Amino acid sequence: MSREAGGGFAQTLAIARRDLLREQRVGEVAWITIPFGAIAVLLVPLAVGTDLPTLTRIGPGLYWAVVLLFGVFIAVRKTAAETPAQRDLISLLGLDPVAGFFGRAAASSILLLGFELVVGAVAVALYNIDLARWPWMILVVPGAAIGLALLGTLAASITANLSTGPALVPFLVAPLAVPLLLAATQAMDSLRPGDSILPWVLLMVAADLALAIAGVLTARPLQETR
Amino acid sequence: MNGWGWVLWGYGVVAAALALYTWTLLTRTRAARRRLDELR
Amino acid sequence: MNASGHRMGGASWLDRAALAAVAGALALAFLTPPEATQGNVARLFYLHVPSVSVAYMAFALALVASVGYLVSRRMAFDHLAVAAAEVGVVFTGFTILAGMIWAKPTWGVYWTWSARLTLTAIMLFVYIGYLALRRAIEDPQARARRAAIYGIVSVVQIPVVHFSVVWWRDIHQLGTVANPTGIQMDGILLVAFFAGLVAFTLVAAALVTRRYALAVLEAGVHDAAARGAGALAGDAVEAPRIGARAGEEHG
Amino acid sequence: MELRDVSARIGVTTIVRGVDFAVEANEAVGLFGANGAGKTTLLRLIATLLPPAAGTGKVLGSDLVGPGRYRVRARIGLIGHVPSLYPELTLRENLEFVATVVGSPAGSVDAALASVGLAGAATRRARDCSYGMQRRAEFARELMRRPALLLLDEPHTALDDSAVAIVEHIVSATCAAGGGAVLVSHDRGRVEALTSRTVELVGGSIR
Repeated sequence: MSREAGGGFAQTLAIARRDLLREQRVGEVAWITIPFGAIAVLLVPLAVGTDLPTLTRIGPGLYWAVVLLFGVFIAVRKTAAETPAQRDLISLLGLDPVAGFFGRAAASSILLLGFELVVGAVAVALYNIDLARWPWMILVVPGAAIGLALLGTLAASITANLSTGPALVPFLVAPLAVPLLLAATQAMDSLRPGDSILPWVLLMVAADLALAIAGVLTARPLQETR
Repeated sequence: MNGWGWVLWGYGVVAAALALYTWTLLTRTRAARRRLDELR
Repeated sequence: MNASGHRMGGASWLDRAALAAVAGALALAFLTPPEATQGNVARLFYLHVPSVSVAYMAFALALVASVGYLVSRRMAFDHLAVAAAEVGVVFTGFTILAGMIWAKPTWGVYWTWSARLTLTAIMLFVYIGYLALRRAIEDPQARARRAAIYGIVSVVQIPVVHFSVVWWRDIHQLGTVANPTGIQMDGILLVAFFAGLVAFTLVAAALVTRRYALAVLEAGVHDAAARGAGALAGDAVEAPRIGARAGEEHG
Repeated sequence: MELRDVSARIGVTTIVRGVDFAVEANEAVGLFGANGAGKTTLLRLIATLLPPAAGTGKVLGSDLVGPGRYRVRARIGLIGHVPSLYPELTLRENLEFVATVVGSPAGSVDAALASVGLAGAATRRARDCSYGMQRRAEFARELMRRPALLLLDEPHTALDDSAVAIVEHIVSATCAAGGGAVLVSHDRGRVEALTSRTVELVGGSIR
């Protein structure tokens, strides 16, 4: 007997809800990844010196480097991993692979946004970062979260169930995250009056779109088990 | 070091790297052939 | 695939053509008059620029092969993809080595953060990642599929990487010294450059051919191992030999 | 569903070779074999989760490797011997997730859990449930999905005497609805009672 599978959007929500519930129960991002990012922001001045004007100048760049290098651990979190049996089940449920990809990326985006906000608050406080024209950050911060989540979700699927997967993902993600890093840091650099921030916001959007397209193109072959 | 020095240095490094890669390629090929012969 | 035909992989016509082209290109690179502004150091140009061109060609070939694999699921495409990607990594390495050795006498530093150099370094790491991913997967079909997917994801993202780096450099102009196109190229210099390009293309083709033959061999090893004795499921398991009673019950 | 001259490999190990195997509608077949004989692999092959190295096959009207397999997968139910529940989620959340993905009506979750006797454990996390309870919850999932082809790997493992009736119920319900079932087991007595015929997997072939 056959029934209609749930709609693509309902499936996307179901996957995102599943991932967020699993994270909520375990608290891997909240209690491990986010504090780790915060301590990275705290450690850097110990290495480069605690001269506040210097920190204010390089602070935004340090912040984004920490977000991209440590935020990627959200994509390989244990609570997003699936055992071979769970992958078999997902395949047999008739899940639309595109819905599965966007559902997992959506959950990671939300967690990454949380990571950015907490680590960002620490960075602003410790480095005395000036948030002039901060409303633009409403676009830049989620844009980076979405891009990194899409990229991390792709890399995590490609390395699913490999023994070296959790080590490979950050390495695979880092070079391809360059547009996100440049767009975010240059947007913050351009917060000075007179500089235009728009091209960098557009670059962020373009990077996110390219990754979403890559995810759609590769969703089906990525879902194949084996 | 004059200009020629840098040129020879650059060409030398690349030639050495190319030779090293070719050598590893031939070694790996020989090893794979031997393994295939063993299995047959 | 001439190389795979010979028992010990003797030199094929392609190998000989590549060697001859290299000899010709070297002669032109060393015997042409010094370039007007940079002098002899500019001869590194004939090494640096052809190798980056060949690296890009190899990565383009790897992309075509990846798409070919995903569409047709024929392992030949996967063999070609790994051959092209590995040779691309090697030539990207040459590019960076030659570029750094050229930069030191010209600008006084090994690394200049020019858009081109930065992009080449990023490309190097993208394809080292590709090779690292392949090493992590044992099953040939799974490896071919996942590697092809990563290849495609990278290529969708690389144009964005390219534009982002170029924009970033445009804003932070380092000045004209960091611009390698400042070289005056005409007449015999142009001939030397194209000779270098032809030579490197032939060398890369010869290497890809051999790497492809190696991939075919390795697949053969895998298949032969699969056909080998003792590789059938259940063969490794026999009835337990603890106590006589278990045997009696079955007997 | 039928397989013709099918072989499969995992890594360098040949799991099955030259297997011919068919299950008709309304039919339940028992599949026996020693430890490591390849029974589980054969089930994954039938479920289209593992592509065959050689040979052809059809499952629910679709070719084993053709694009139609993505469509028929939603009509295949597999209960493996490793539970596929998310340990962090409650039993109800696990089933609600499945219900949303497959588009089952709301309310079917609690009914399914009640039918396997787990109504009282619905809010317990899978991690805190015994292996037998997790197995029961997986049967509840397949009762809710009502697949046309049911593949059970060691269905009686860890089930208590009363829960064995669940296996009987789901197999007969699937066959009565025109579907088929394959039961992999070592429990010859119980499986022979449930199935119309049995086959044995020895040395990578069906006997």
